[in-house]
Amino acid sequence: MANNTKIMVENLIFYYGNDKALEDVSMLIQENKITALIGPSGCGKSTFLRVLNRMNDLIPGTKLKGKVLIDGYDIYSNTTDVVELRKKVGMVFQKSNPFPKSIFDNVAYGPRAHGIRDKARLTNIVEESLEKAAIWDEVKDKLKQSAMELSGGQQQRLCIARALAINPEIILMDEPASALDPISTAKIEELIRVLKEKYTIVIVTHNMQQAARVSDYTGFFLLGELIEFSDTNKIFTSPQDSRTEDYITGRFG
Amino acid sequence: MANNTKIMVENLIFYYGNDKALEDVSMLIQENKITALIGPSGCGKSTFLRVLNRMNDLIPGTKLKGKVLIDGYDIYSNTTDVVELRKKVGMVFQKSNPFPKSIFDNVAYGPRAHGIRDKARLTNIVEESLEKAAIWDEVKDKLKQSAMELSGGQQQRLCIARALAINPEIILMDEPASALDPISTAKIEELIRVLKEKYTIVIVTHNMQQAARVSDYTGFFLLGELIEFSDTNKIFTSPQDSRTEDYITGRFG
Amino acid sequence: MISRKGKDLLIQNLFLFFASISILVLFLIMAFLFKEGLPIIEVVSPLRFLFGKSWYPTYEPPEFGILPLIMGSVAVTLGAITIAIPLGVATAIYLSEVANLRVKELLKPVIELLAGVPSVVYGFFGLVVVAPWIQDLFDLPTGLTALTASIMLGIMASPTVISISEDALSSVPISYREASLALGTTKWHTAISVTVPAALSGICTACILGMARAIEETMTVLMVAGGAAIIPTTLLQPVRPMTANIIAEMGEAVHGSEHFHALFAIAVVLFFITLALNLLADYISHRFKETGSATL
Amino acid sequence: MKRQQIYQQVAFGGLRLSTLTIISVLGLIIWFLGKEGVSALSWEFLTQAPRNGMTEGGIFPALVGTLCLTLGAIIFALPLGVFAAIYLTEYAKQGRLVRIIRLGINNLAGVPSVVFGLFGLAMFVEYLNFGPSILAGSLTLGILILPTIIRASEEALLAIPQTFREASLALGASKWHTIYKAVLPPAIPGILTGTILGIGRAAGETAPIIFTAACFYTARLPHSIFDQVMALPFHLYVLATEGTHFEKTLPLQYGTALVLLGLVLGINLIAVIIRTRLRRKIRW
Amino acid sequence: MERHFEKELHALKENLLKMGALVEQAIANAIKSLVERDSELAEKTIHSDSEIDELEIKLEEMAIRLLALRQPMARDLRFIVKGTKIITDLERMGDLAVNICERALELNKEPPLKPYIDLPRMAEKAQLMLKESLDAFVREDTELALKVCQDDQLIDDLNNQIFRELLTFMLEDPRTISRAIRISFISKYIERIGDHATNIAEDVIYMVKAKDIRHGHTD
Amino acid sequence: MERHFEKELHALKENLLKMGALVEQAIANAIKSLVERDSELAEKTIHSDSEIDELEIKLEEMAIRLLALRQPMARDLRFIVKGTKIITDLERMGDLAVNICERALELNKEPPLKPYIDLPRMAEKAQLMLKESLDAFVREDTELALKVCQDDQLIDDLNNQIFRELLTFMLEDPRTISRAIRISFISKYIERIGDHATNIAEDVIYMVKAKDIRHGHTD
Ligand SMILES: Nc1ncnc2c1ncn2[C@@H]1O[C@H](COP(=O)(O)OP(=O)(O)OP(=O)(O)O)[C@@H](O)[C@H]1O
Ligand SMILES: Nc1ncnc2c1ncn2[C@@H]1O[C@H](COP(=O)(O)OP(=O)(O)OP(=O)(O)O)[C@@H](O)[C@H]1O
Ligand SMILES: [Mg+2]
Ligand SMILES: [Mg+2]
Ligand SMILES: O=P([O-])([O-])[O-]
Repeated sequence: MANNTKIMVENLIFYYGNDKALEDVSMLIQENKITALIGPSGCGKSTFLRVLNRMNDLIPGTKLKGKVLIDGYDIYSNTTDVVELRKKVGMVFQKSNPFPKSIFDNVAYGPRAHGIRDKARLTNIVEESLEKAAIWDEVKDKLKQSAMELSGGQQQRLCIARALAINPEIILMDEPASALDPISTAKIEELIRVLKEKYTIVIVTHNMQQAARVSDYTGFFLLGELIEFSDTNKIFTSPQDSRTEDYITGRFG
Repeated sequence: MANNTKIMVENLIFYYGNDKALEDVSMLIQENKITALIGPSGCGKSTFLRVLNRMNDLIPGTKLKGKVLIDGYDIYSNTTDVVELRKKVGMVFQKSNPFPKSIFDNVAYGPRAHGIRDKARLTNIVEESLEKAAIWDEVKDKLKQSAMELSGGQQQRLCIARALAINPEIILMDEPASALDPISTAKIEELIRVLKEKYTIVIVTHNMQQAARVSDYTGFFLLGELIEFSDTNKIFTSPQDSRTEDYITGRFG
Repeated sequence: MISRKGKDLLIQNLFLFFASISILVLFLIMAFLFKEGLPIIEVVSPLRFLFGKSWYPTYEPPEFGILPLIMGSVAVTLGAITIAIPLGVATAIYLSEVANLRVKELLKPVIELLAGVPSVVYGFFGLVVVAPWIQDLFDLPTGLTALTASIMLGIMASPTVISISEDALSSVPISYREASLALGTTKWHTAISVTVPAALSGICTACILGMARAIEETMTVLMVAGGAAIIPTTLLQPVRPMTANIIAEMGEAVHGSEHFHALFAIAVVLFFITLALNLLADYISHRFKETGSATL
Repeated sequence: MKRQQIYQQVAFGGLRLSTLTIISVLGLIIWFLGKEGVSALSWEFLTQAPRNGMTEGGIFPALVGTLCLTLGAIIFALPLGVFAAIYLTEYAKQGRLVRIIRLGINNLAGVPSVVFGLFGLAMFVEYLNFGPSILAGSLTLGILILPTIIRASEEALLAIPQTFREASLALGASKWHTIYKAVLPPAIPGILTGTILGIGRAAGETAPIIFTAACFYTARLPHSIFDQVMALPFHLYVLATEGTHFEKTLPLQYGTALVLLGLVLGINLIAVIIRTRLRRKIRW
Repeated sequence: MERHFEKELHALKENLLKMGALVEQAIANAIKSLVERDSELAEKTIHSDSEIDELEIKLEEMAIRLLALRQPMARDLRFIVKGTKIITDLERMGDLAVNICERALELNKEPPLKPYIDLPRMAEKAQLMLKESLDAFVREDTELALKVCQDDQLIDDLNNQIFRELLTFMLEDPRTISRAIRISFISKYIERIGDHATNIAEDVIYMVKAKDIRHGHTD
Repeated sequence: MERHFEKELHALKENLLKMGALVEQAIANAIKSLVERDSELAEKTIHSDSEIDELEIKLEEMAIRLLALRQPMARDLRFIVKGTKIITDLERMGDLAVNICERALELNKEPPLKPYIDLPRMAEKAQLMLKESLDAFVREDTELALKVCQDDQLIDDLNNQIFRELLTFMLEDPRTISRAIRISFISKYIERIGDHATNIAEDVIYMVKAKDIRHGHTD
């Protein structure tokens, strides 16, 4: 598989009101790879992630400079259709947040919103997405049951299935396993690793071990700056920047 | 330092209503050591911990068989004064839960409840406790400020200070760092390690690495049973039970 | 000095004492209602009482059929909720989903304040402003009609509906909205397919409580509904809802008379209607609780 | 996709319109009463008794009466309500019984106020033989707002995170100390809000006092709690529905309505302000 | 689905075995080049040592990556740490095979001293030990590993025997000295190969039983 | 306050240095027992090897415990992994010192062959290399480590020179054969000691630069 740049971030600066949350960040995110973002609390990981599907639009008073290109198109240009963008760039949140609907309706939510009404086609999409999210076997007999009755780990995989159902190309995950027990976490991590064959994945985590385990590339943020970005292997065995080294060896702060 | 048994649990069985949550658990907890309890979600770690200071009394319909001796006294005998017991066995919770009062009043809460009114003495206790909890330097200039304005990690250390202020002998901690970022976590862990010189500490964590890092002894629970209890070193390098090995090497479930 | 344990026990019993008093008082109310209301059964069968078409308590022999009163209440209440529910729910959705934070923070407390306006003031307003206006508009002999009462009650009940619905909508976790938007949907789609369904039980509760507010309202209907104890065929007729009837006649009813008991019996009926509505609201809010929706 | 955007525009337009309607109607009522009533307001109006068969003069006795009744209701209901709430949430064993009691209380909060009036009449006026009086009226109003206060206090107490109780108990504090020092302080705003809303309700109620406390007219101020009094809401009702001098007393009616409205809204406003103030200070 | 980590562990194991096979082959070829006086083979064997060296580096990097990225514990950890030791042993055995080849090249330039009998036997034994130690490693078979440890004595005995024999040769005919010394070196190399196989076997026992048996340690 | 982990890392380092010092001493004593024909010292040195062996086990356990309990990353991880390798090297050097002593004991039973000149020089060089490699390790000094790697050539040369010299001896007088062979073994042992020091130096370079320089690898 050739290494293609899927997302290109150039000199990104981001403000909340007058507070600079990101400072001149440039990053190339590769297609079909897992890119992990690590760093201490408040360093701007989530902000960066949410810039990529313009979820930050929801917060009033934010300002952005620089460029974010996905497949070469500037997603912050005036002509960008945000709704289309978000169909292409799925997102999974820190706390699993299934809708209080049946498992089926949760996964079918996106496709339905985009106008798919045909029952057979929906069923197909739901089944496929649940399978991709490695949760089909656990729920296939209770698709009509409320999603709220699933365990935390299952809920999170359901949310991944829901994101997959709109057939995105990129999946953003903001600490998808931080609220889970180790066993569910292991399952999610395994799943993420499988998903990269079809999707480009960007994952925020404050668990360095997790970044080490799942990702191909890792970026280390500090106070809104991208300090180091490279091969995960390299970051964790021989980082170039001493601040990265300090952080991953636990000598920081 | 001689190894003295501080807490002795013998054939403990615990029920929530009709559900058995702990099954014939026996454990000797050493004085001035850190004992970590690990295991998958729902295995009874928190239940066991709360048995030790009778916080489970608050839940109606629970039943307990077996013996729990602290310093040789049966804490479940009819003559036990629960309030006295809890003065001796402090507790720190998973989510930091300072009272919505000033930092000073938070720490002074326990001593005041036990009848200490003398301002100078209270000030003394507060200062000492905050120092022991390694947070004095950060808050000494704002003792009157609300505790809710502290960061998560600071709040948790404040809660530890609050527990220390009643001068307990044993400190129970239920996942004290699970809601914190890695840097705050490291600070709490370092603190725990320092505290063991004066206190006997029992800590529940579902982070195996954390158990490995901080504790002297580790107990592995599974479905309410204590599968293995020994030297932390031993548990993590050469566990005796294959279920322990499976769990800590991530092959479980 | 008493021991700490003793002190704790003493305080606990003190609380028990006060709690018992207030609960006792509250149950006394029901006891009294039934004691004074039930004797009417000796005069008229419950069915005749409920479904009798004439209410002539002072005739000889008196007639105690409260159907006209019930129908009066029903007419006024239905009228009120057709105004209060659509407007109230729409406003609640606007406040929680569309309005920006500043507007919301301004309007929400204002609307809650208005929920406290005394009913006699609404009655007064209805009497001096709305009734003449209705009279002119429809060219009626009197402006004091079921419609006038409906309008006033509708206005009165809408703050209740708005306030409780908005609470329900706001307490739908923000994460649902984020999840929906992140799937590439519009705000409106998100509102109707995620937020409102999630808050549905809260909204239903709001509507039921709004309706209860209309049914139990006394002074307003007494002042603007017209007071005729007939079964209405249009909203433009005067009506005499149950509450208005009780208060209007209680002054004249001789203590211990059949009339007196009949009025208490109406109160019992009202009590059961409110009970039913409250149970319904309770049921709805419990029923959907685990789906994360907001309730009272 | 463009179609979705259009749907959204149309729908939002509808929502805006509804809000505008509601707000303007409610605004209209207040503006109207204000406009008409403000001309009647004067120092004399507030400090003098009605004269001339209540066609002239002020509303002083009614104002005093309302204050007496409200105060009496609070003195009776506040301690009872708060204590009952504390018992129910903190001490009582949570089970079927408490649930039934809670349901009963909830239900009474929704019972028509006229029913309370009937109860007051039967219980205090007749059975206990207080006659129509401040005492009977206060007790009736007190009972009327008791469910409101219990419910608001209970909600405030239940909203206190369980962790506060656990933290306090784990520090070896006794149960009472825990309630007094750890649970009650943060619950105060909620309890206070409920109480103040109750006060507003008591001040504005008419039906319960018609049979239990209010009289058409008395120029004299009450001397004891067994006196009958005038009350603002009843005064307004009487003026507005007494056909004979309706036109003549219209300014008085507007004035009374405005004073009553101002009194009740003022009380409620205090509740809102206190709540937002304290909420901001005490956060968890 | 199989865990990713296990796949990586598996890959490490596979590569270790591959390295083991290469080393075995190198030893066999070295002895063959000596016995059959095949200098070409010796050259080739020396040359192909770079493959083993590269594997060593690759494997060590794999192990470090696993340690850094996967935070292994317990058995997995012991496997990886002991793995890195085994890698070093194997690499060293590869070097010893090269040394044998070098001596063989030198010896092949001179007339044969005597037919080799004990030396090939010894080499065979050493190869067997290597093979068995790796088998024990793969199968986590402590009994086999123990056998390897015991077999080492045999090799030591053979080495001594060869040395004594060579001494006799030298004393009898000083012209044989330089050849005999070279042969004694080869014997020594093989003995060292046996030692390294023993190291591996000891590591296997530690890995499985989490017990150190080196230096006669028992508890 | 200093991090607990760093204390443990420090303890590991200290113990490694202690082990290095013991090995250095053992080598010095071995050579001394040879040169001064002091069999008692040789016996003592052989005996004290068990101390080194115990340290090896202890250090390896420390390293494994650190890996299991602290999940070190980056520099720390390289330090510990390379530490375990260095331990093995040191232990092996200790064994080689014992081997020298064994040969010395045998030689001391016979008349001296000739005064030792190159051998002590070589041994001194090897000791220096060990010392310097450990210094480099402690100070994370790659330049010093590189020097050690270069110095190895010197030892190799001396070894060859000694071997040629001994060959002459043997050819001249076959009675010296068994002694000469023993001495050549000792020379070989010292050469190996130098090799192990070089290994340590290479490990230091890898540890500091995260770059493998073994087998002439560069990228
Ligand atoms: N909605 C917001 N309004 C204002 N400032 C914000 C907002 N969200 C985040 N920030 C600020 O921006 C900075 C970066 O926040 P961000 O949430 O991206 O951090 P993070 O790296 O995701 O941290 P964490 O690990 O705690 O989630 C922080 O200083 C934070 O206080
Ligand atoms: N209050 C309760 N009432 C009834 N069952 C309970 C209660 N608390 C816990 N349990 C049950 O007891 C078992 C043990 O629970 P416990 O909270 O001790 O687990 P845990 O090991 O602490 O898990 P976690 O890591 O998720 O905190 C679980 O099966 C749980 O469902
Ligand atoms: Mg974040
Ligand atoms: Mg728990
Ligand atoms: O004042 P009321 O609610 O009884 O009309």
